[in-house]
Amino acid sequence: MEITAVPWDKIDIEKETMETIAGEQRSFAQDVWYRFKKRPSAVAGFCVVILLVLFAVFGPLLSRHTYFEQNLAFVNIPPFLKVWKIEGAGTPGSAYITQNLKLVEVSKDGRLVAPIPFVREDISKKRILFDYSGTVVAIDYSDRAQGLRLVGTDGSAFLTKKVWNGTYLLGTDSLGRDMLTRLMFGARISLTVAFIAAFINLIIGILYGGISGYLGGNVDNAMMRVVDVISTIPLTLYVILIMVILDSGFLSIIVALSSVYWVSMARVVRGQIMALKEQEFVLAARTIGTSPMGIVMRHLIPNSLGPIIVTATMLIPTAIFVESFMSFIGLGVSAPMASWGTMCNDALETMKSTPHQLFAPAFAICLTMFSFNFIGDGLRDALDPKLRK
Amino acid sequence: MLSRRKFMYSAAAILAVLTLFASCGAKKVAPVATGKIVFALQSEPDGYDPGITNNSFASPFMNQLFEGLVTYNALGEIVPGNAESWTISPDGKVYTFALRKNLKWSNGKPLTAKDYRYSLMRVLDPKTGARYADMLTVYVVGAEEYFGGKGPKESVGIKVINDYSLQITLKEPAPYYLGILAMWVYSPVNQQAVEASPERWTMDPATFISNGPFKVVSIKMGEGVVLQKNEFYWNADAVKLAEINFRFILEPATALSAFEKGEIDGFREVPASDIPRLRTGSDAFHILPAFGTTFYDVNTTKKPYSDPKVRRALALALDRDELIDNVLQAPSTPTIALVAPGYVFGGVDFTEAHKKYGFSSKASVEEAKKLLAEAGFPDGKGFPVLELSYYTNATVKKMVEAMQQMWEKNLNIKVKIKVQDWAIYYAGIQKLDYDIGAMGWGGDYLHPMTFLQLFTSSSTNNNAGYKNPEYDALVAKTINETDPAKAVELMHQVEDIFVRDLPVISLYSRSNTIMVAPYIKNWALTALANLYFKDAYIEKK
Amino acid sequence: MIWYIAKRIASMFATLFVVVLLTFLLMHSIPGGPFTAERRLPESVERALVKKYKLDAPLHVQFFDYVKGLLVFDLGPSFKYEGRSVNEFITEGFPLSSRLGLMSIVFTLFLALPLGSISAIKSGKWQDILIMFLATMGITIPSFVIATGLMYVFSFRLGWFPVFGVSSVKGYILPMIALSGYSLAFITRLMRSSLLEVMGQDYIRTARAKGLSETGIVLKHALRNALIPVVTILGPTLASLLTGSFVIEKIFALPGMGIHFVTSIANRDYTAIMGITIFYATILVAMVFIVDIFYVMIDPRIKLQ
Amino acid sequence: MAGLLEVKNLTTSFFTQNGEVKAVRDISFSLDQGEVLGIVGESGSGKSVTFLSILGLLADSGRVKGGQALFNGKDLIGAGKSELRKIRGNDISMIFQDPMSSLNPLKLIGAQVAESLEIHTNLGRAEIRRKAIMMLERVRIPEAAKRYNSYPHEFSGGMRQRVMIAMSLICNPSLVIADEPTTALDVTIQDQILKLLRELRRDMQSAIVFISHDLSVIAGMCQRVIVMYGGMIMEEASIEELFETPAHPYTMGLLRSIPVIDQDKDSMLEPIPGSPPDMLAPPAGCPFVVRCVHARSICRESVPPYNTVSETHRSRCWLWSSDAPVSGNIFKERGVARA
Amino acid sequence: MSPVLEVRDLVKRFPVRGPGRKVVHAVEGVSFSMPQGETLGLVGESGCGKSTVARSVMRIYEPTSGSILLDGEDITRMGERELKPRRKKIQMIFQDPYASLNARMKVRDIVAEPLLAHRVFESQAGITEAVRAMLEHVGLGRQHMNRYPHEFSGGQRQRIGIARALILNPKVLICDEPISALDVSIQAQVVNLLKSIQRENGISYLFIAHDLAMVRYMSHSVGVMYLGRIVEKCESAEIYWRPLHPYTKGLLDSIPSPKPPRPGFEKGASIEGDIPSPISPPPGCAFHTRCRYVKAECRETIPVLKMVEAGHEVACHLF
Repeated sequence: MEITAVPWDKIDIEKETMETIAGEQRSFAQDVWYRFKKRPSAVAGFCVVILLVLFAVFGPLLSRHTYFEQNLAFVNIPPFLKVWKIEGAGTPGSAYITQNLKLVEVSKDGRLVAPIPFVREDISKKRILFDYSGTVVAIDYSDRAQGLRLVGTDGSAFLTKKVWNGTYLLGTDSLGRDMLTRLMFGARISLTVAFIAAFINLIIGILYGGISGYLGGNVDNAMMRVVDVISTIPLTLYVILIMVILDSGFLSIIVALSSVYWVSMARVVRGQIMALKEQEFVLAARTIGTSPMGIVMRHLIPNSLGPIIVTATMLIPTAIFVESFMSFIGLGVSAPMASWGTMCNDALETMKSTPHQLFAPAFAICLTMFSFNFIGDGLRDALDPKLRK
Repeated sequence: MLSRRKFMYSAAAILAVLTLFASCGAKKVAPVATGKIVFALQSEPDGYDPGITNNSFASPFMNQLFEGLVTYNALGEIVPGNAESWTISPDGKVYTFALRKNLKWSNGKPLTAKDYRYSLMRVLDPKTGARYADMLTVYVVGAEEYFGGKGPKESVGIKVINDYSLQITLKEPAPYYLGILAMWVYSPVNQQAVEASPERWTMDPATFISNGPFKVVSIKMGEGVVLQKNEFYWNADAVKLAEINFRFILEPATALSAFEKGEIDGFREVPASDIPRLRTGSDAFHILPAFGTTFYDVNTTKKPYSDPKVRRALALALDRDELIDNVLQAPSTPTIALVAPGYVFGGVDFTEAHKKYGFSSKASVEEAKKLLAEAGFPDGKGFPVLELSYYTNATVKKMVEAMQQMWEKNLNIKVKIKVQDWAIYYAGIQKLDYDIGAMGWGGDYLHPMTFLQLFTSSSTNNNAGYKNPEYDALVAKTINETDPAKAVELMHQVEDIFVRDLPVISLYSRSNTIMVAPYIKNWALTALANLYFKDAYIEKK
Repeated sequence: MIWYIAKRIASMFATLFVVVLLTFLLMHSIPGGPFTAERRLPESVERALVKKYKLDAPLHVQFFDYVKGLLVFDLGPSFKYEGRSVNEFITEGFPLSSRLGLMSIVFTLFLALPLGSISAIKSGKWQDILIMFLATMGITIPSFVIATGLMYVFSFRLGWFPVFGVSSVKGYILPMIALSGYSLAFITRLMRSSLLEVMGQDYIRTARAKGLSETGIVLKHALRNALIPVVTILGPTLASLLTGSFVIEKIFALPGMGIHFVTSIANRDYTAIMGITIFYATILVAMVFIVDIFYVMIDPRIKLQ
Repeated sequence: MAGLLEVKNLTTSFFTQNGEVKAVRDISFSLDQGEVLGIVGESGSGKSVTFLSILGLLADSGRVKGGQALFNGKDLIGAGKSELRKIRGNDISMIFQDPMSSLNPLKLIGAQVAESLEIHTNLGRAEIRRKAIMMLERVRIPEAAKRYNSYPHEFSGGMRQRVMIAMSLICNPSLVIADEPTTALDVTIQDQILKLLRELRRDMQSAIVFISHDLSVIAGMCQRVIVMYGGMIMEEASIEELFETPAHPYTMGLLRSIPVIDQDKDSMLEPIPGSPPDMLAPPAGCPFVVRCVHARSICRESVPPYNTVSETHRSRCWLWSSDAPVSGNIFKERGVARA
Repeated sequence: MSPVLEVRDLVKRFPVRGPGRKVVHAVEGVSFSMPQGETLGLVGESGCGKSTVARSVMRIYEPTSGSILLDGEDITRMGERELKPRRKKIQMIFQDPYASLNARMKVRDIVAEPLLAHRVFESQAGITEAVRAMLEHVGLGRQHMNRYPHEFSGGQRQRIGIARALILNPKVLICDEPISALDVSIQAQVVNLLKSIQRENGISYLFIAHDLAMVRYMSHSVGVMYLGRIVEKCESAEIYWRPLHPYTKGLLDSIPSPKPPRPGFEKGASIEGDIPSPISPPPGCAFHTRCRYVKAECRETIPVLKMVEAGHEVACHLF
């Protein structure tokens, strides 16, 4: 090895360099974000939630329809249409047989034009006749094996093809309203309710659990018994009571949701506080003379933030779900407004005949729940102090 | 052009006739006497004691297990039941029944007029808790006093003349009293069984003694009730089904799936959205007229709904065709009047007279607007926000949302929808704490009076707060009218007042839907939703 | 030990008493009574009924009467179902619900424990991703959708199972799966995270250092430790599974007791509401208690104190 | 005689979310049959990781990046999992630091001791039990037969560590790696355990690697010592050489920074300044460079080679390089002086 | 001169959850006094109650009985409000450099917390300046102020803990095993820092450790604790040269020699057996179960601490 004289110079180590901390400075939030980013599923969940919020906020502005405008001529139209190509008439065109056995004219690009006038039903031939611009066409239900067919005057069936609904991208509901637009408005309600409810639960849970955990002993015992009792009494009882006191609407959903679900949050917070309050940094704060309030707010809560945030994230899908149940028994937003949950409930009964009405909001709920679950999982890891350097 | 809906209706009528033909033919073909069927019911009744319950879910049981003095045939006509014949005094107040001589309980013991008196007196005992007690107290002499503890037992107008003769005396003549007599509250109960276990005799097949074509052999809460042919029924020879298994299936979609898979032989209350498909795709599906009307109560004590013009405007602004065809999707007849079709007098249905109201099933927007303007709300200006209440029910929800849009669009008023759980909703309606609320009425007996009496000032079911002495007087006059023809005339006058004042907004007359496997013949579903299997049989598949 | 059990039982009764009191008060403060039915009853009839069921007595008298009955396990007569006692709601409905619940919990554990373990052992691999995806679905998809979907595919389309009822053993299969959905998914996830945590413990490294195979490590060392958190949530899970589910029982037309949770409230069947709630609460505290005792069996460190 | 274990250029890293932690960097050493080798170093110096790497017991994020570990001539780094498993617990066994967490809390003591025998021998149940009880007796557990059926939480810390020792010795391994076996114990208990180990050593043929951060613990146990710092071997010497003529500034600092019991109270201790290196981004040259009072420019640039001090003594310090100037060089000046 | 801190007959018992009203006898009658500017060392094995003494003195635990006099004032039963101003005089540093700093706070905020709690400064600038000066004092710079604790090494973190304790300029500093979690090469940094601070400020230390050598080196006088009691107390030089209590002797013998043993030389016999549980301490002298010189008397009577020679107290029936 070639070694010159220079390398043997003595070097002075300065105090500064010895105490240098390597690496860029990262705040707590940056650190969490840094680790959160490393989970693709969590980032995907986060992106989906952002998209959902954008969808809820800006979607309706782009829509041609409103959430309340009914078109009773076009009820229960699915997003995919099986259209029959009418030929031999003066103007050839295509038509769609609706769920309640009506005929709707459909343009080439799948837009719904107008209902085709009904003429009469021929019960002996098992046909329902319609007048398509002068030509008689009929829905034929004589052959059970083949199901419904659209036939011309000669009794032969027209050809069919599948088209995407050009007027209502996700079809219509049972009152002929645009599913897509309703879905966007539903997102506003569901997400708002969920966020607010989660937030209120967070506050109540932190306060209750914090007090219970910090004080400990008999106070804690008593407070936890209350929590036990609350989680034993059926939810429906409270909900009906709240419905009576408050009238249905936004406020009552939130009150109802907040009155029950803080319980799990309180348990989590209490557990965290109990574990943390014997930690040395808390003892240190006590010996310094920091007030109990300061200890809770500055030391205990920030350090139990991980599980708290994860629980709150998981509360959001629960809230969306429970909201649908409450809407059903009458606590929800008033019609024609609808949340995803109410849309699901409305479609439940007609699931067999109009599955698209259930599918769209159910998919939206599942997607949201999935996203929040993934975000929750991601946050759990990102906030886990064990994984910190 | 015949509207589709009306067509459906006639189709249903044809079906009913066909059913009748089938029953005629039945006598020639020897039926299978050992048939067993499984029939699904949507809900469990709150009880099986005919003296106590008024629950419509009890109807299938009451109709198979008990038979009163009179009963219905497949066409919905009143025919002799336990009574062979009867006479009515000229003043229309005294009914004397001649009971059949071969009446027996399902345990083989004889059934006599004494049993009838015991059963009816039991209904009048407040301790029994009979929900239908008013079906006696309103009509039978001395009954109200006795029930209220103010009169002696002896003065109640129910008298046993001998074992086979029973006499009932009414306060006033009621031309439709036979219809009331056909209600199950007038069915006999077995004194021995009841007194041995007053609360629970219907809970155990061993003590559940009945007198109808069938008897109970098994009863399981939440699951179902199994009936078997009652060999002691006076007309047991005509009963061809050996067993009926009534199963409770709360979810209509489940019942439909079970039916389509052949696990059950029939069920009531077909899901509306499946009706178009079933109508064209299944020969088990039947639509039959029902003696019921769906209407929306209007709070006539509250401004501006106290103004008949406002009520009329609201009634006319609705497009009933759209509501029925596209929203409800169940075949029904649009109406503005109260009485549902089904009561036929002199070969003419009572509702034929509705034509004179010149009512259109489409919305009459211009007229409605005009009326609203006359009431002081030109173009809806100044009209308060209308609160449209309903109870938790998916179908009603669709209806009110559609109505909301129609009113808002056609009358330019604001409508707010309010939903509540039934118990709260109904309590609010009764307290007149509402604007407009979903309601309806299914007839107790096949006579227009079951509807027309609703809106007298004293009616407990007059939830509209409607008080009109003219109306009350005419109803009273009708009750006292012994001549049926005159009574019909009077009733038309009553309904004229109704249509003039419109205390409620009628939407449509209902229909009953039922799925019954095609191999089951000769069953009957009357307009009062009484389901009878006493003549049914199974044709070999 | 005895001292502990006695203390626990005492606190169980205290909790139950508060539940009884609160439910009673809540129930009486919501409008609508048990006699609000399809049509309005004539006043005289309603008065007679109120008298018959002693609803005209002052509230505290009603409450103490109720508690007196409770002490001899008499939950009173149903106000809605003529002739039924609330005890009957339970004796008629609970056997089926509990049978189904037991099957569900067995099914759940039978699947969730291996699936969660596989997921943990194959952490980050495709098996883990697949299982966790399914488990997340199980949590997110509501039970009515699962139930209806199962019924449509396996009963309606394929005809493998009856659409409704439990007249044969086959009838239990679909309700059992639908009922298990959520807990299956939840316990799978819990098992995974718990096993992952255990696998990082020092004693697992000790076992590895002994030359034990990975399978041996999981089976002999990790599994029992990982089960502890699972056991914790088993109490409430058991209680809710055993007492039945409204949705599942409604969809599969099962005469269980889950249905009463909702219908009794809609009916304002006061005694039924009380009875069902108390029964559930009792099962819940009992299950939690049993699970605590079970705890001692798997974890020698815990002494009942 | 061929070495029992020969480690060549072993390099191990952990891949964490924050980057690669170079825990062990290119270390080589060997161990003879029956020898007792001490490994000294601070936390994070890579002393435990070295042996976990050899036995394939690294956590999921750890990976051996290169090198060999020849055990009786067979390379353990490249060995298959099942091959390694046969060796672990049988030929090479480990004693871990924390006897509380290293014992399965839900399994009986006896079962845990017997487990190695179950894995590696075909003995019958009764025989295994008998041997396990014998082993427990050998580590001085009173009433061993009775205590066989106890759970770890019923034992005190010292007893638990005895159980760990019993576990590691039951298959008569040719190498025992004791990873800080007394760190978690009180002084009096530590003394008992050390005594026990010394006694057992006399009857056993096993070689022992004794890992500790405490030089005085090593002093009483080992024949040879390796000093590690920043994932590297800094110095390797016989025990006497290390204490008498430490040949690395780090070792020297270490010896000077702890008070002896009869330390003069008014004298200040001489701490090593600064903090241990961040193993995510260790210095390019000698890992000790930033804290070394004798550092030269070259120390910053390149890693020093192993320099021979004596036959049994090598040091990884540039100052021992043949090219290193004598003037101002503590080692050479001293060496000159001694010579 | 009166002592800055005096502890008299301190007793602390913790109830054990469960039946039988069992208690942990953590501290059973500990007395000592600390003169200004000196260090009292407390040494003992885990579970001997030394940390409980520290925490009781700090009033983290409520003493069961006994009294604590700070600067002549009895603070044993003072309420938190009353106590707060006195807390400025007595501060504490903790064992675990990781657990004792709030991971969610920046170093500046951690060190500033006592200033905020006692409203020492009105302005933020004043606080920042005080924190900067204090950090410099413990060898950390301005560039560290906005960092989070997890970015520091154990030694640095312990210095942050010292900065926090010293910023109120206390008279007494309780050091509860301040170095036992640190690496060997770092321990000396902290010890030297503490020593130099004492030299400058005349602060008194209660220095708690299990390392007898370190305690002796740090302290002016040393107390040896065993199962909640001080069994020997003397000047720190004495403890090594003339240990009297059998336990102290055993402890000294247990310390591994920092030099390799000469061949054939076996260390003196150390203490056999385990430390008894503080829930049911043995009757009489707690050490009798492990003592080589046990007499009948030892099993029955608890020996009291008595002055055997000038400045040397011991609690043993042998004396």
